[in-house]
Amino acid sequence: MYAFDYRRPATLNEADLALKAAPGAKLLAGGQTLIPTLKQRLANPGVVIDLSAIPDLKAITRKGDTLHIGAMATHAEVAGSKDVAAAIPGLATLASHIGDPQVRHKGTIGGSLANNDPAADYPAAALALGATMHTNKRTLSAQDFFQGLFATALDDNEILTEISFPIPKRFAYAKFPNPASLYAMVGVAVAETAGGPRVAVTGAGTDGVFRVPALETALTGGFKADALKSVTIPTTGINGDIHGSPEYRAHLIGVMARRAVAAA
Amino acid sequence: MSTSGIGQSVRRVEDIRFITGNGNYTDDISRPGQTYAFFVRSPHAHATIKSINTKTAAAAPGVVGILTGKELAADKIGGLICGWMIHSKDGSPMKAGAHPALAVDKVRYVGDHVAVVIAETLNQARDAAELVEVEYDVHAATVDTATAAKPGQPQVHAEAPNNTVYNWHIGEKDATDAAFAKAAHVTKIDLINNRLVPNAMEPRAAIGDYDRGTGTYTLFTTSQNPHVARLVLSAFIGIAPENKLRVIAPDVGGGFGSKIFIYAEETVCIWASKKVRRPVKWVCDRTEAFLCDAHGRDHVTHAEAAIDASGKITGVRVKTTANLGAYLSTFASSVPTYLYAPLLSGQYNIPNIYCEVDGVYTNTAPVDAYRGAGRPEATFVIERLVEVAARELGRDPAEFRMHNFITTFPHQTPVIMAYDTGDYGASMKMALDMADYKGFAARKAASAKAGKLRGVGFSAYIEACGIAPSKAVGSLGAGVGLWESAEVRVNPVGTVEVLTGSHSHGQGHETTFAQLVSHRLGIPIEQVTIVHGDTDKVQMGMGTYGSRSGAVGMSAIQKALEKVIKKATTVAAAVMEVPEDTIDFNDGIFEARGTNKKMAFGEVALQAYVAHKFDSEKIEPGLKEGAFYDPKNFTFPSGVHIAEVEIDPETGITKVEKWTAVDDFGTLINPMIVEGQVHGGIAQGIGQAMLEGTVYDKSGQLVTASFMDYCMPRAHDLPSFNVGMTTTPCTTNPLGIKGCGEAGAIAAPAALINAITNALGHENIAMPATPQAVWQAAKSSPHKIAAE
Amino acid sequence: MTAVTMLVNGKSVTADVEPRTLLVQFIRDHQQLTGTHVGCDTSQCGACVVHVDGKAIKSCTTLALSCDGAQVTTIEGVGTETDLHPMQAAFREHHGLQCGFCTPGMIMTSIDIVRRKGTNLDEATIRAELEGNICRCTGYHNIVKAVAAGAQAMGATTKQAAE
Amino acid sequence: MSMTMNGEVQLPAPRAVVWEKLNDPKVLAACIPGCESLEQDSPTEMRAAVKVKVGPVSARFKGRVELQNIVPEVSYRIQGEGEGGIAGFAKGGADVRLEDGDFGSTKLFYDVQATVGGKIAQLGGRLINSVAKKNADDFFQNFTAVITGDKIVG
Repeated sequence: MYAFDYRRPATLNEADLALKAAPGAKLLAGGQTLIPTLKQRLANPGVVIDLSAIPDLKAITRKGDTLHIGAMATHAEVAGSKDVAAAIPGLATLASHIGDPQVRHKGTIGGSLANNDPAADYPAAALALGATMHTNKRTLSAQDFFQGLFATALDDNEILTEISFPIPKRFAYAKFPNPASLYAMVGVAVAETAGGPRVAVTGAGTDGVFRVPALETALTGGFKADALKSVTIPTTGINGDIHGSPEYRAHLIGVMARRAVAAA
Repeated sequence: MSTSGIGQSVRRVEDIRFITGNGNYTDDISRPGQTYAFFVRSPHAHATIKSINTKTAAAAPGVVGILTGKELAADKIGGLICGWMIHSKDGSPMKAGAHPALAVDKVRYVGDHVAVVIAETLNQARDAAELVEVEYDVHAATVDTATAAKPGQPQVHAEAPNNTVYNWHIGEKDATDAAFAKAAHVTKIDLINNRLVPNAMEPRAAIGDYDRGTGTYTLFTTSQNPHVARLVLSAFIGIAPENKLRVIAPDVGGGFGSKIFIYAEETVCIWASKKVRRPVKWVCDRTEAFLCDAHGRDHVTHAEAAIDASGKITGVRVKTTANLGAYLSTFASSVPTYLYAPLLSGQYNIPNIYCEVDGVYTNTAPVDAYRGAGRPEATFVIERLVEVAARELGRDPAEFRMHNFITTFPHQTPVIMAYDTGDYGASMKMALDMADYKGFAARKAASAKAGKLRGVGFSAYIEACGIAPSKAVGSLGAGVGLWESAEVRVNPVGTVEVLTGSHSHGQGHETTFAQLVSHRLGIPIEQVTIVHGDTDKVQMGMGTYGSRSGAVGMSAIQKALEKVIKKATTVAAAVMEVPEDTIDFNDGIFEARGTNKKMAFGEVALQAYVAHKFDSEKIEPGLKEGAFYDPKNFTFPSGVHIAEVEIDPETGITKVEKWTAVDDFGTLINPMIVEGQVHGGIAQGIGQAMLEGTVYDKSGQLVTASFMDYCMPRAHDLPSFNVGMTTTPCTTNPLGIKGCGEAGAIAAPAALINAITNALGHENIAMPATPQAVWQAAKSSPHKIAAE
Repeated sequence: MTAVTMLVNGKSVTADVEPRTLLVQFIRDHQQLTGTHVGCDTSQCGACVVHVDGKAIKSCTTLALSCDGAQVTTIEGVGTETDLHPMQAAFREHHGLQCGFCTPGMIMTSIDIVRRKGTNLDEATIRAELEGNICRCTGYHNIVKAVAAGAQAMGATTKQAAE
Repeated sequence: MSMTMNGEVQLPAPRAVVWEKLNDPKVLAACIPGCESLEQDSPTEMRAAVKVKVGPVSARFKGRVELQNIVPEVSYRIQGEGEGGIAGFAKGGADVRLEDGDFGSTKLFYDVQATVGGKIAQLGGRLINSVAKKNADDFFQNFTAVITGDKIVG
């Protein structure tokens, strides 16, 4: 790691001030991506602002038809939350399969969404569920929040504070993990929402998480796995690497989508 | 019978320190005033170094020294060596390029060592390393094994035209060709034995420490064979004479071959400790380990079997190209030659075998011995060949194997080996039973109903352990003898220290060796301590690799124990005033036949040291004996592994449903430890067959340089293993031990690929059979899937 | 340099560290507790697992300063050679280790599995829960047995203590 | 690791204009994603500093950019290589070809090849294709914006 200055604000306001005072500073949530990056010396932020001491960013609550999850809630906390299990059980299951148990004790939902890794699990859920992102400045729809590979609508001085999920009729996520890294090689989130079926895919897109209109259309006639059988996913915009060609990933989107619908 | 003797699953002595966090690995050691080394490595696979500018870096905070190949050469520090001379078919010696510990003019693989930065802290060393300016003239790289020797490829070393180190062969070509001419059936296969990265969980590490007062160097390092390291560092690399060089290999966290070799980093650390007048510590990080630890395997092979009308294999013909990497590592040359081709007879009575091996240089990490070393490659060839032949002939693969098994011993193969003993049919029968082979068809049908493809695969492997005798290996080109040493020191109160040349890095020697001593001397295991891994304490020894510590290392201990007992008998006879030949020694008691006189082992030890009761003109005081044991022959462990898999053709995921292993390791000292060795070996073999792929791109960049892309077997990738044993004791060593360390890794890949190809219904899949590869292959499977 | 204070194995310790100090470096280099190991640089092998405030985490992917005020337990704080923790004893009894390098992390993870999943663990659960720990020696066969037995023994101990 | 990609863009300007912009270091600097400086050493040689940011990773590459195989108003190759220090190195180029389009427009065809080495190749395998594609897309998107006047370079 390169040397850096460390701040550990106790309130959101202090964090905001610290960010403003240090352009280029990195926010540290669970650190499960940032710290390995720093260790490899692939980033040199000068200042690291640790959000872990801010008490009010971890709450998980249900308010009517919406589930609110604080940005600093860990994957283990989401996976173990009774409120999540009751409202959107598929989201708890998703959280319980991110990384490994130790990563789940540190990694956070906010960190994952703000990083928008093209193979992370949460972005698919947020997009499929039509979540709303709350920052210390504004609210954003998931559709507007994700802006391609590792890119989000967050400004440099903006802190993601909470994510709210409208509770769907049904939701499930099916992941085909990369056997080595355990990241999603293909992850498909499906939701039957008030606004109709939504399908979002992670791990497979060259430009990050994306929705699949063809699958959504196929599900409008009935939220059944069989409804997806005839849909072929084209390889346009699908990523290829040594673990999976675009053809394989495109095929897996279909398979995982059917499995997710069946599980939902 | 003692509860800690031979054949008992004694719980391990060494575990107490490991489970409480009190192990002492190299990185746990700190020397007063120690500095930290960080290596500047080549980011290019093949380049000429135009200049190295260390000025800015040298001025960085905390920097103690920056050293390059120039300083190394100026100090006349020699290059790293390859200790096994292979001669080509035409009789010419192998063509090896120089291997300096720090590059002088050229770099030849990504990770090659360009300079070392030594600083007060590791962070400072890393900070300064970024300031070292190296100007490269980048060349095209040779990467691909199969085409490396084709004319026109970039040349890795000027000394080896067409990147060819040797064109070696073994066996009778004409006789083998004649067998093929007469064959009723010929089976032909093309195979790739994928390159593997050993990945012992403890990364390599070294601390060099020069004592100016005595002029003595001490090297703490992660070595499987500290004495060999000292020999090479002293006699060939020229650090210091052996008596001024101490090598300590403390607790070592796994080796699997990768810690046999003498690498650049430890060479540089010990040399640099005198240059900077401070201890120098280096700890490898995982990415560096991927780049620079010697890799394993990497063969491209065409193989053929000639089969007569009765289904007997009459000949095997093999042509292999073996990738040796950018430099010849310590034993690299022997692995694809003498450790490989002599095993091509497998468990079968094959009268004619001919094998050619081209060893080639490429711009990749050096390739050397990795668990099994040559023998997994040979087993993969013969067991794929036999399986495919059985399928082509429409015969049951188990029956076809048994039809061709060697049944009488000793058996001389056409490729050097003389198998002393074995009962291959017994292992096969036991394995078939344990695997419920009869029930397979029903299980396959059930899988098919669920839309899955089920397959079963066999591997009837043989291996050769305890490479020996020294005279024979010398005639084949080995630069060292392959005996082992032991010293048994009995203390005055009857406790015992055994100093062994073997080195334990997971094998549990502190337990098994002590069991032997306890068994033979009749003393509790708690009274025995095994000392290893320190050249100042232990006499010259050869270390641990090639499953040799039981068969060779323990035989040396046994030999020393016999000398101790003989001497103790002499002492006891003198003390008890009876003739020596009337004394029996059983369960720790020296007893004079026909009298009521007896002495416990501890009393005799005390008498030997106080020397009050015998004539020290005739009997030397003390009780300590040493032995060097040189084996008469290799040992030949063998066995049968049966893998059963279920493939989801929709995703390509292969689930290993059942694994049955029946092994014949001869005498077992500690069955629990032996089974553990089998488990670990199988896991590595399964890893090779379906998870672990090492990928260099065309420019020679290693793109699987972390656990993010190189898939290590995890708990959820593997089943529990069903392990059984048959026993035919080895006839050529005193304990009847054959060796068990590599068997699993040797047997498993062929069993698994045979199972996967059985499930698929065709042979067209390479290792590693990843989900993507299996998904592809399943698309052309002739098997109809019920659910589709 | 920044001061950091934590409770390590029940003992309050304070040190001045560079902000870039990882928890594992703090444990190994500053506290000389070398039972916690480093086996990779991408947070996958689990050789560095310790408990922070009762939960298993990878100490190679945690800043020491983030643990200011935390309770940290390392393998040295779990049991001693004369008073082994049931999970430690189970690893020995079932030969769940060979070279020993991954073992402290395995044991720390296993204790955490029991905390979360209880003392009756089936094979599938254990294998799934070990995904953050890599062992190159054992093929996991005996580790799985050890974790199951260790969990049972922990249950028995807790029961005993409660009675 | 190496990768290739190709594409075409339709530009609402005649070939001569497009060609002029393709040879203007200020335009190139504005179009190369993350370009921090581009200094001209000769009509065809430039020195560049580029900051590449991929999620948490950010690395500064310094190197040379060269225009080769110049056939005025028809085609050239833009070739670059940069050293990113600890991150490794990147080399790449794009063969660019122009054709007259309808109504005074120009069709621009590109064939991109890129190679990376060092740490980014060792650790970034899963991302390299995506990142390379994104950078190429961004470059030609920016370039289109310059031609259409949506992006002002001055």
